[in-house]
Amino acid sequence: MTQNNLQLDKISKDKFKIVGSRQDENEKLAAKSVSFWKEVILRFSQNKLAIFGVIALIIVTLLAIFVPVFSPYSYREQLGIYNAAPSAAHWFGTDDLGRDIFVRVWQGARISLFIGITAAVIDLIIGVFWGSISGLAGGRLDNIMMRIADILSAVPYLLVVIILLVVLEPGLLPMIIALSITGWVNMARIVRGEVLSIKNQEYVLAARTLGATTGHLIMRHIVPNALGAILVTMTLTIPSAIFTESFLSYLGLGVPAPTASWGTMASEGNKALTSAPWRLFFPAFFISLTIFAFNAVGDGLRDALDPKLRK
Amino acid sequence: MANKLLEVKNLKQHFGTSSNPIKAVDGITFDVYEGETLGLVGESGCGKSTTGRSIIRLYDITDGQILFKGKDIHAGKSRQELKEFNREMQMIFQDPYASLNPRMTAGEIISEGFDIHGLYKNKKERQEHIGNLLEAVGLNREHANRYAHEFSGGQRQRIGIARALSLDPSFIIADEPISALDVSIQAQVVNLLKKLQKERNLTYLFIAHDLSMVKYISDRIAVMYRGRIVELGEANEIYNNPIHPYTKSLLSAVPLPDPLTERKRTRIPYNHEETTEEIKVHEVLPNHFVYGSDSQIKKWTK
Amino acid sequence: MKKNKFLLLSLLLALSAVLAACNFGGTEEKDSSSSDNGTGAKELNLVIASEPPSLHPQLATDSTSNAILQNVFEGLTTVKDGEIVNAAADDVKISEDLLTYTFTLKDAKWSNGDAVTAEDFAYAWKFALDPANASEYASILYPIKGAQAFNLGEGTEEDLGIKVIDEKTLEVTLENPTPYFLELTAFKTYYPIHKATAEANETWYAEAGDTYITNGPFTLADWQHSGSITLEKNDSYWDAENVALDKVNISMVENEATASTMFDAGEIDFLGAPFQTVGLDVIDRYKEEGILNIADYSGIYLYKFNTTGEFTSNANIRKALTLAIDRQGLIDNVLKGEQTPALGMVPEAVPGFEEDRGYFKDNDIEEAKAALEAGMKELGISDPSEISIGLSINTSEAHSAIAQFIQEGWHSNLGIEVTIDNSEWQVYLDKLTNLDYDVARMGWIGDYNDAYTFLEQYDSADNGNNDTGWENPKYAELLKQSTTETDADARIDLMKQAEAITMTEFPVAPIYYYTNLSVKKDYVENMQTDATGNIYLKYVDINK
Amino acid sequence: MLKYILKRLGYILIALYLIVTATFFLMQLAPGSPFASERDFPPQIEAQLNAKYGLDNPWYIQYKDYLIDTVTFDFGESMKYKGRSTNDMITESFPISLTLGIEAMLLSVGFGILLGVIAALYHNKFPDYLASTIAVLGISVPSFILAGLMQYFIAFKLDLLPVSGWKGFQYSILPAFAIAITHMGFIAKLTRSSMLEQSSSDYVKMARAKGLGKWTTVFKHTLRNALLPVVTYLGPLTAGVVTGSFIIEQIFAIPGLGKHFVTSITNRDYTVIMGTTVFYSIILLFAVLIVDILYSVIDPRIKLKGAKK
Amino acid sequence: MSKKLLEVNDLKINFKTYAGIVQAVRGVSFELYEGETLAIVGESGSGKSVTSNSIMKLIPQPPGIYAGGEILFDGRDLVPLSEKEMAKVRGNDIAMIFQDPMTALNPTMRVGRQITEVILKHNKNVSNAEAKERAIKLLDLVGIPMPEKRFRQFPHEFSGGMRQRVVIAIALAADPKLLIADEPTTALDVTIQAQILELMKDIQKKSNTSIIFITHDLGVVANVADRVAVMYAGQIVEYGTVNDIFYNPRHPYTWGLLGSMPDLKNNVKEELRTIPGSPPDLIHPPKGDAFAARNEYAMAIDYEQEPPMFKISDTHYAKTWLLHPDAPEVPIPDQVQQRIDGYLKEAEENGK
Repeated sequence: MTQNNLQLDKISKDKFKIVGSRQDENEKLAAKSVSFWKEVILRFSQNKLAIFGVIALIIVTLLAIFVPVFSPYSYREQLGIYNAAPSAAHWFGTDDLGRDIFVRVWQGARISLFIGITAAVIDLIIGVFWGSISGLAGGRLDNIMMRIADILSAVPYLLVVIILLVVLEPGLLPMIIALSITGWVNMARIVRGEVLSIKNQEYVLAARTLGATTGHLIMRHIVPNALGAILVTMTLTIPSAIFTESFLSYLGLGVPAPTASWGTMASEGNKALTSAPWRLFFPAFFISLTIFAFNAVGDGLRDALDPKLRK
Repeated sequence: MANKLLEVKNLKQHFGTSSNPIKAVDGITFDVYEGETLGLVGESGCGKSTTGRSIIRLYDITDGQILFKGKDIHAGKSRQELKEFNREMQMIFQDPYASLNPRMTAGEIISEGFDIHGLYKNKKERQEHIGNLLEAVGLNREHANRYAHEFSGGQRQRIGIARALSLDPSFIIADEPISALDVSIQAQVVNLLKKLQKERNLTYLFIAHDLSMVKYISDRIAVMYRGRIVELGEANEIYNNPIHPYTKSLLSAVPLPDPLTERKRTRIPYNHEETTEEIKVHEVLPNHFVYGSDSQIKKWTK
Repeated sequence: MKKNKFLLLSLLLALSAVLAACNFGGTEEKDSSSSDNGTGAKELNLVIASEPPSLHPQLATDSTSNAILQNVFEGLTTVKDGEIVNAAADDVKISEDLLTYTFTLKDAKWSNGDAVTAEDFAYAWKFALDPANASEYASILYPIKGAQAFNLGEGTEEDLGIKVIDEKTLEVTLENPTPYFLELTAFKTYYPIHKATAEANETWYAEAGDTYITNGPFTLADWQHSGSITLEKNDSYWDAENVALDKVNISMVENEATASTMFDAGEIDFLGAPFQTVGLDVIDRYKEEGILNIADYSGIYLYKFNTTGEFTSNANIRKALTLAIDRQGLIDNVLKGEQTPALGMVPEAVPGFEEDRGYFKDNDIEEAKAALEAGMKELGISDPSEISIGLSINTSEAHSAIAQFIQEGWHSNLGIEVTIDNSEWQVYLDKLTNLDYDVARMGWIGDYNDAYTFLEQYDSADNGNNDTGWENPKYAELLKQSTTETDADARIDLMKQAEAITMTEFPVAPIYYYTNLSVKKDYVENMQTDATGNIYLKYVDINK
Repeated sequence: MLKYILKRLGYILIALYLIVTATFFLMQLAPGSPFASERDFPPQIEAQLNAKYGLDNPWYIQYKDYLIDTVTFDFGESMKYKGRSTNDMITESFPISLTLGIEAMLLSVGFGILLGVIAALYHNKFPDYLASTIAVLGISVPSFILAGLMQYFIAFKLDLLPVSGWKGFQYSILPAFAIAITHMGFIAKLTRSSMLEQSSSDYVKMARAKGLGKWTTVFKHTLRNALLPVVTYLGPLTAGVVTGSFIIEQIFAIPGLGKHFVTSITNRDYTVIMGTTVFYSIILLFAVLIVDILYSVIDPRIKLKGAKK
Repeated sequence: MSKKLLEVNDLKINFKTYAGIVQAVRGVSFELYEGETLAIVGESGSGKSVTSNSIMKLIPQPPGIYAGGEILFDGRDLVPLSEKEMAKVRGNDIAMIFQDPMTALNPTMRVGRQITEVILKHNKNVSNAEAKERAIKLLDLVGIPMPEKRFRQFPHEFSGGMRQRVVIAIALAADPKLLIADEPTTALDVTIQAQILELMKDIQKKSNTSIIFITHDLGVVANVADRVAVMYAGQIVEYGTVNDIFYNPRHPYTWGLLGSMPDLKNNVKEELRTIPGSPPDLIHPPKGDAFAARNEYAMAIDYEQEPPMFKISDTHYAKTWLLHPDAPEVPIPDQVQQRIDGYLKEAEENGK
């Protein structure tokens, strides 16, 4: 260990006057104030795949809203041009009944997204209700509620959905009911897990020592902190509902004609693979794109919420 | 001696099933006097945090009685009385990261107490109050709008202290408030606690495993082992004249920043000895209590 | 040890994989080896759409089962090139009053070598009629005297007009003269079964094997349920020397698209009813390739009207709806199978009905609008948009496409709001029976190639196959006369008169007469679906 | 352990009872009759048929008979397929579905883990992006679309594998792959994040500090722990493979149980519906139980006790 | 003097993060002799763990970057070594004990395997049975009762202290020349900590292993160290023998550290000395002396120019401008001095 060979003598003696610490800087914080959600958004926005997902979803949603409104054709209008390949007039071609696939794809997007989102929202409502009550109550009630959820989740999901759809007869509402009948269990489990871990966090204990009511705990502490996990679960429920809907469409249990969902279009298009591949390609592409996008957003959100996983 | 602020009588706190109970706290008795700091030390799992949480009603106790200002705090109470109680007794938590809600700003955290209790007339008063508390713990008023994660560990702990002070309590349970902090920050917090005690006439129950700091901050010390208080006495007395072998062992293990002592240090191991005799609390010296059987006490005091 | 657990796990997995792999074993042998394997044996590869629900001639109801049955069994008569010829029967004598048929049997043998006897026929027919067996197709035996009464539990077996004169002679007495009776005897419910085996083993027909004894050109060599069926040439068959094929491999492929890909890939040699169907979406392509074969088919696709429905009870409304269907457009653009627009009740494939009877014009919008006006007046409706009609179909893409096409036509031409209601087949049939619909699709394939099969069902509202609630005493009378009329032309005339009635009152809207679409590899010869949807593999040959 | 298994068996029984009951009543409510046919037959005949299958009894008798049948595993004769017992149909078709299922599971687990490990090892490098993209694509493309595409391109255009049928190993590759693809994606994602989580853990650092090579560390330490969450996915995977077979068996014309289940529903073949539903439920419930037990075997920290946390 | 085992020269480690490049270690130099214990002491974020991890080259790259300097082990620079070459050094020449025994052991591997793994890796001609025998001996050595039985158990069946003993056994398995202990007792209770410290000293005595001991607890330092390096903001600010540091501290940061600990021996109840504020952000290290802003004795020069290492004695160096000849004389703060005096007096009394 050697002394540095600096020209120490050259320093002006004035500099060796004790000026003390800079207390003002001691309690200084970084210049900008960033809330948790802002930071999440910041981290999220650095995830290229997730941003791609968001953009894809925005575009899909906008097109689903506006194309059927502004298109010169309606989704059920038969134009007399059968199985035409994509062209300037019909961007995605026409189908076997001479309908414009472009407008049908976006009409289908409405139905598919509606099914996906509604099913996810129903899951959310029941799941949050069930999970938070179970998690907060604890003890016997928790035990009973979770056993019920256990048994429900042990019931093979698609078996029930299929049987239910048979009983209810195909349609939009029965589809949503069938999709949510056991779908909420997963959400309830996740919410309960979150509630259990949050309710023992010291900040919740602190709030309790301050005399906080259960309502206050839920609104101020549990919901804001569980929101991330709930949101992630939701973004992953939507694609699985869309997926299941298309699966059921294939089994002939989808929404009835002439309503078009992506699932019914794709399963019809599947038959035309060799003769009119565009009838399969476009709905299949947008199903896949949307599921991909939701997954990317969900994954991105999870990473953004839990930065430990990204280094 | 001053008034008894808190009396804990034969407190028991069992968890788990009734057939296989985990006896976290197994019958402890002690008093806390107004204005003093009682240190509660012990190793992890000895039940010290459970004791603190039972006192502040975070747990429903299994058995025993806790009197605060002479009133049984676990007896059935109205909402109003409970709120009253919440204002009198507060807690500072161990983990400066887990004890602050990451979704709230410092101001929101501090004001949570008086939001719940509706203790301000208007926004301005509330704002003023938050500012005062921040300053009381050595932070700036401007910090009210910052989120918890923007603060350093020491600053966070000070926010936790400000929250505890927000209802102007007379009694504060500090549950290992410094063990997660760096040495230099520990000193900041301890100094702050001492300063606040003087200014606001606070009574502390200071829970810690760090014996050196406990000794420094406490007037009296209770040593806990396996859910029981094995020794209780004046801080200096406990340090200079420990009687229970566990206390001795514990003290012998504390490293000091003194190489010469450390080189010669001999650790006293502690082996818990079971006894069939009746075990109870003995006042071996004035205000120095030791828990053990008669013969054990005799042996230890030799 | 930790390691061992993992080892155990992987062993388990591996073991189960091996075990599972054994499942392939059984059918591996000569898998899809096409018709020209080394031995020069002639093999034909086909697909059917599903597992045949029953291979019991008297219990089978559907065309898939029929496709197998008609090649392993043989009735007294059979169809060759559209003509009825004797098969198991060597000779038929018909009494003057056309009521007694005396069949003399050929010296034919069952596949186990036993002789085919008159008793085998009598046993099979009585089995079908015995109410305890609940044969769903028993009604096709009703022309036989006492059959209906016995089947409905009102008569006895002894009163049946089925008499075994001797081992090779069967005498059948009919209720009424039934000019098409010899067509019926070619039908599966009239097939014989091997009495001894059937009596010994109640479920003889559930598996291929020793109990499945046949008298047709092929035997049921193998039956992998839901998987495949293999037919092999029956060496005991009386006409075995004229059977060209040695083996027929029939896989069960439910998915139309898969089936056509299989055809494209050369895994099957023929595609078309009853051996799966040519999907709508590949018709154009096969047409372009020049391999699509289109044949007449004795069947009609029609929409039934619920004549008790709110709007459809009005004959003018029904007429309007019937006329406002662009059948030719539908055929050209959607169906693409060169079907004929149906402007009557009886397909043009039926002898005597080859010409259009000219009841109405296809897609006659003017007339339709006029009828609509009249109908609305009668119903007291001023605007067609007040009419809302449910169009019921059973779940199927083709039905759905047709329905959507017609829905759009009714909507744009007549301004009537139509909603499509699809349900599954079993549910759909319930709805029809209960008249729980406004307009409902139905296809009707003749069991035998006679107009009667297309007209008979509307003789009364109670007829189980009517499902429209419509009846007309004049119509019923005409039909009744036709059953006793012995002169063929007169009989056809009677039926045409009846048909004319339906085409003024429109209990149904005929849409198109079926055609049979098929594609085959060019080395397959003589493979053609006949007018009633049958393919007799006996005549099929392969020349590579 | 035994107590735990008994307790779980108890839950399985309850769940089974609920499933059986629910299916029974749903089927009672379901419109349509198995005997409806295009050619109407006389009501007398229909009455005969109903009597034969006990459908003329009041619902509680049917329910009682039904429960008894379930307990004795005798589901009776198919209403659609004459002369075939439900049990026979299950015994014949299940081994096929099992083969396909196991193949699909091996594929999804094998490739899923492989992709996940690659992605994690080359975190934020090209192989990671590639493997992750494959995984997400697998999740995003519905199996029936993939099946159709594979039939067209791989079987027909390239003529590599048979289009459909079930006559040998090569027939099972495409369908197994079609079923596996979604799960492969999920497993890859799961493995990747689990691997990443484990790689940053202390014991992996410790393993490196021991001087173990990169691959030894990955296989002996990281992977084993990272695979624990994958084991928990085996339960849902089983369910997914089973339900995946509903469609895939139909597309590829495989005479498996999934195909039976779907056709039995459209046929209203009550005996077969009930039989297959019960059978599937038992399989899935036990699959979950086995996975839980397996998990406790693999993860020494978990000791099966009376309750699951 | 014994042989120099390790020499670290001007080591610089950076980390790439989203916020920018963190200069975690900014030119650290120290040396270590055979059989000697060097304690690196500092607060969290001071770079002490990064330094110790970097010697083993356990810094994940990326995001870690070796930005400069060398690590000479037995005269060989470790920095340029490949992962493969390092694998031969790790566990064999240099072993490490981690902070948290609860997470440092593989939860799904039996304890025995985790030990034999190292033995087998670094000794090619040892059989499984021999390795097992040695592992059991090691378990015995680190004071685990019933080592044969324990050998077959899983980590979760061990208490925290016992696990740390296992970790030590693993570290010792290949007879390393250098043992790096990264806060090995921080997660443990004080009585267990004392046991572990005793164990480590015992082992060192027996095997003449050199130890680098990372800790933030000055008491522990006093107990184990021969030499001490005090780190602050990625740099060593004071370096010397244990007596130098505890009885003649020269850096104001060291004063702060010592002063912020309550004195158990002397019953003073006056306010603790504190170091105000918090450590600097190492993405943008401050100009001049990193400690200046928290230093009540900071001079103008501290805010402008980084101080060099001033030599106080042959063994004692400190990085503060206060040691510059032109700097005003600043004595050790009273409170710290009093405590030192007390300690020395007591030692003198006891020595008599």
